[in-house]
Amino acid sequence: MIEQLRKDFPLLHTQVDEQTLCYFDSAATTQKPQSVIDAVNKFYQQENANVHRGAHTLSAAATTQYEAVRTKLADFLNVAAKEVVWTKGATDSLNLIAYGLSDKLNKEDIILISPLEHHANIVPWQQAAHRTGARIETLPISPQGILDLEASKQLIKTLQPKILSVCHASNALGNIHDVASLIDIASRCGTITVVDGAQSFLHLRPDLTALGCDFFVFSAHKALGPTGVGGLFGRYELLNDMPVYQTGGEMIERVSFSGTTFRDAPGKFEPGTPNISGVIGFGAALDYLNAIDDSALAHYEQCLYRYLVDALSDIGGVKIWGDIKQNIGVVSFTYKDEHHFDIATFLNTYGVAVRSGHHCTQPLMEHLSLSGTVRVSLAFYNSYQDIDTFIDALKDTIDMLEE
Amino acid sequence: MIEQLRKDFPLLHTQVDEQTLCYFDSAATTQKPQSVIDAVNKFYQQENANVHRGAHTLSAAATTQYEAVRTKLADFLNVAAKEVVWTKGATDSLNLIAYGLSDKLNKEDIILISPLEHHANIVPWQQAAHRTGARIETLPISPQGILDLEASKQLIKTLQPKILSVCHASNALGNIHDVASLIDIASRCGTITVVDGAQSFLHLRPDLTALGCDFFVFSAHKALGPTGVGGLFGRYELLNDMPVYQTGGEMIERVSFSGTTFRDAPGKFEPGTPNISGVIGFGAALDYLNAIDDSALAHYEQCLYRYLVDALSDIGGVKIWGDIKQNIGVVSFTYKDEHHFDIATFLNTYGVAVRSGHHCTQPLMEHLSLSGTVRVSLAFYNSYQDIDTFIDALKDTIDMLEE
Amino acid sequence: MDITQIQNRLNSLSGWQAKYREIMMLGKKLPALPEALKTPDALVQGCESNVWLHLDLDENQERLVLIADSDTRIVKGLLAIILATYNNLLPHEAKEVDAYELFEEMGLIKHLSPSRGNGVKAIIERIKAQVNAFQ
Amino acid sequence: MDITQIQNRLNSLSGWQAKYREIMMLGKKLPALPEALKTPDALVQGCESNVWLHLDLDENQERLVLIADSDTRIVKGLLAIILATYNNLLPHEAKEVDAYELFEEMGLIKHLSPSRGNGVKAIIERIKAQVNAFQ
Ligand SMILES: Cc1ncc(COP(=O)(O)O)c(C=O)c1O
Ligand SMILES: Cc1ncc(COP(=O)(O)O)c(C=O)c1O
Repeated sequence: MIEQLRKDFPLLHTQVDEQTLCYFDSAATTQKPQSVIDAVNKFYQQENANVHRGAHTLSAAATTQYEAVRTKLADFLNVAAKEVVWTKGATDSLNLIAYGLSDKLNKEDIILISPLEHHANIVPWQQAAHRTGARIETLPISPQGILDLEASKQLIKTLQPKILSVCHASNALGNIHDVASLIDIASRCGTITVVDGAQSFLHLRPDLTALGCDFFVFSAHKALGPTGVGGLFGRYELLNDMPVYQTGGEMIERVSFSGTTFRDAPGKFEPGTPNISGVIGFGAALDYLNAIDDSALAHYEQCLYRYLVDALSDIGGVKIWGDIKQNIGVVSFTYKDEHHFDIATFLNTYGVAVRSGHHCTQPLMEHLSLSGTVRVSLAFYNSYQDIDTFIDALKDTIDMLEE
Repeated sequence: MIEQLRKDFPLLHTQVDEQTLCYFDSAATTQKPQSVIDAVNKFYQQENANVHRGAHTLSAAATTQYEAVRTKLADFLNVAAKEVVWTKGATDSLNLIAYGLSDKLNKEDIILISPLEHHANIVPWQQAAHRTGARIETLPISPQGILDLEASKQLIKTLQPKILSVCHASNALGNIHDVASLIDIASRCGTITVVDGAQSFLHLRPDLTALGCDFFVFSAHKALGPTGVGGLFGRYELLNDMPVYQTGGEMIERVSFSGTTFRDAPGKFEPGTPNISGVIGFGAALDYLNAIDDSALAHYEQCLYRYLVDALSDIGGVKIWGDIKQNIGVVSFTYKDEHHFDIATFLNTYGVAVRSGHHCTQPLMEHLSLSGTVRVSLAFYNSYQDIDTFIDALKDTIDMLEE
Repeated sequence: MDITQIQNRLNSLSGWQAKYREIMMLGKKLPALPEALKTPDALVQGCESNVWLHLDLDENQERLVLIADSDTRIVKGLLAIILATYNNLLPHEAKEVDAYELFEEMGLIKHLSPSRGNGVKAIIERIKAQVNAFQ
Repeated sequence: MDITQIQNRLNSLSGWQAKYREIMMLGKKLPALPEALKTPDALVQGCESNVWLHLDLDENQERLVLIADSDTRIVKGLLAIILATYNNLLPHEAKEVDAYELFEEMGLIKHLSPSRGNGVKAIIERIKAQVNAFQ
């Protein structure tokens, strides 16, 4: 199956610096299947027009396609289409939500996040806290970087936060969080729950109704889709209740110099010309995901991950950080005191593309007393051969460093 | 020349409802040359990676390409690369600026705009006014919808506004504004000047140093580029002085729970993964524009426009709105009391794609006492034949309405 | 023309020019609503152009009477089709009718712009809601 | 090795594996900076990893003396190349040298990630600024 799927991703077959590419940076952005590339291509060649309020055929067709993807996404996430807002990406989504919920915050209130969050799920809340006087608190994690679930539940009960915002899976370490059980407790405290699904969208395909969260954010480019588009889910009542964020065309009901009125959600949050080709390309990505057996795929990803963890664990001096039991397929490691950048640079000369650094999670790195890690992030289109190549390259690199 | 250029735009050669398409909706979004489509395609097939801080070759190459387009754009606009911020589009840019300048506003201050503005250059200022207590005033225009330049200059001197924000060209009527002369007066009053270049970018290729504005905004999709990307220019001192807007990864210097510091502009305004393929596609659009003789093109567009205006003026009952002397090639018209939507719908059955409605300029329509117009917007890829087809279709439509 | 005649006529025409022309002609035959009846509560929300609709029972309090108008000719034509569908029905008969489906069958929904299609839907929803209120 | 020897050696190696290995080896030969000298004002701004640099004149107040360190081996190797370029020059000689161009000639800039390339640029800019201050 995987050999067949790999053929759908043209980039996996390119040569980089005369080496066959082993792409292990899917947590930063995934590669795209040909069908997604074709959909974008076809849009510009045959269907390109601006959406909404156009009387001509191309514009009507583009609008229909664009809105159909909203419905497709809503089905994928098991929510209603009107609860889905298109944005520029997960960062844009989190900014919109943190701004939109600020009205509900005052200086008695607590925003609870985890120390594992991506900067995109920290800084917008810091800004909201700054505006409103609310306080940010963090959930407890182990020295290894694993969320302490029981203590977290306890803390939620004790603090009764106004907002709980956590990632479904950590981009730096790959840890999967049992967000459903946190949300369960939080909801009973009247807490508004936000899930950063940037990393879980592809690997865990969450059912948001089952999760029970109030908000959920993601980026298309991390789930086989184009860059420059993402979205958010918001429980309709809460969503529609938020004040408008960005303003301009499309999102208004009526503009006049004496006063302006806005549309209902999701319209009110979508001013201006959207990323039409991006949404349509993402529609093709959802079709692609819907067409493959996701349990088989998840199983394969887990086998690949085990294989990688086992091989790495056999190398003396390598330390793997985070939770290796519940993981979306991301390995973050260090080798002795060697600098992550040196390791990544040498690996790159073997065609092995990994990421090194703080992965936009500086507070987590500080907690782990690290300047950064080397991160190997898998997707279903990786092969066992890729991992063998990586392990060989890493051994060579270590030999060189130890010379 | 034009026959040759038309070949570069695949969509112009598609059939819509079994009719040859006459695309007259370029003010809403332009069609894309094959080279732009190819650049996006090539990026996803051979170059796709996330930008910034990546040690691997693909990521480094994507970053280099992405930043090279910033420089290319800066050259195109005759400004410095660090004065260019990538955004989602003109609407996003205007929101960023209106938010960023709010700190400078108080309830004594005036924001001066024109009644011809697109909602994107009205509502964000209304929001800023709402936050700060500042007042919005408008420049004088004629009953026909033409800015009164002399009275406008006078008004600037009288009001001494804190901010002046006007469009370089009107999307609803096509009027070109002599923004340079307004800016000249405004600058001497210490006014911060913002130019909405969404419509002028392609047709007028403004030299921002010559214009002398403090800020300038545009959308790539209205200038041969992909959807979901745009930008702004800001005079560096003013730009860097603005507070951060959206927050997240990339735009930070250091994040910690005790406090976060931000990068300098343009970095501080670009959180999260940008629309990488969009920027790279837009780079190809700039290459395309740079490769053609723009004065010949501008001349052709003007001839086309004259031909259209002359033909329309010959039809009894047709009224053309706005300035037909200084115009980027947009004709907004009404026919007697007929509804714009009926006319546009009939034209569409002839393959003629026009826009009808208020064009996101409700205050202007109110001023003109219209519910909307039919808008024919030209680009250099339109032909005389397109216009003949339109005129014939319009005559048939009128016959039908008069039956 | 009753709704079957309208349907047959529209289906017999080839090309959207002819169809829209016919729709417009249907609108022309619909009498204009007196200005006094163009009240805010008669305005149907969710349409791009103005649509006014009144629905009531006849003097015997039996059958549906609909009158409607729009400022665009084509929408007025679409209203004529909707009125031909519902006028003179008994409320329980009207409940069985799905005018939207009828529009879809004629291929009109696919060809209308999505916002126009939503407008048609809004009109039909309003009729349905009022019909339900009668019972 | 002086800078010409380094250049020849790097150019003679084929493949980036060998080149980076060589760069790292150059770094290994550079003595570590004592912790006491890793002061905040010695830190070069604009580098992704930590780079400390001291530049001074020798005891005769004539020729340049540079010492530097980094927490990454490869950057330390790049520093070794920069130091080999500038060390022992007279200030007016140093003004004629463009180490960045040298890196470009060796194809290193093209291969470094852009942020790394900017780091190299920042180091060289700092040296140039200090050299200018000597005159
Ligand atoms: C003059 C003007 N300003 C702003 C905009 C908003 O551009 P966008 O929808 O690409 O954000 C438009 C586009 O319609 C425009 O014509
Ligand atoms: C967990 C997490 N949240 C948020 C983001 C931000 O996503 P984007 O950069 O696409 O806005 C990322 C991407 O790195 C992520 O991994």
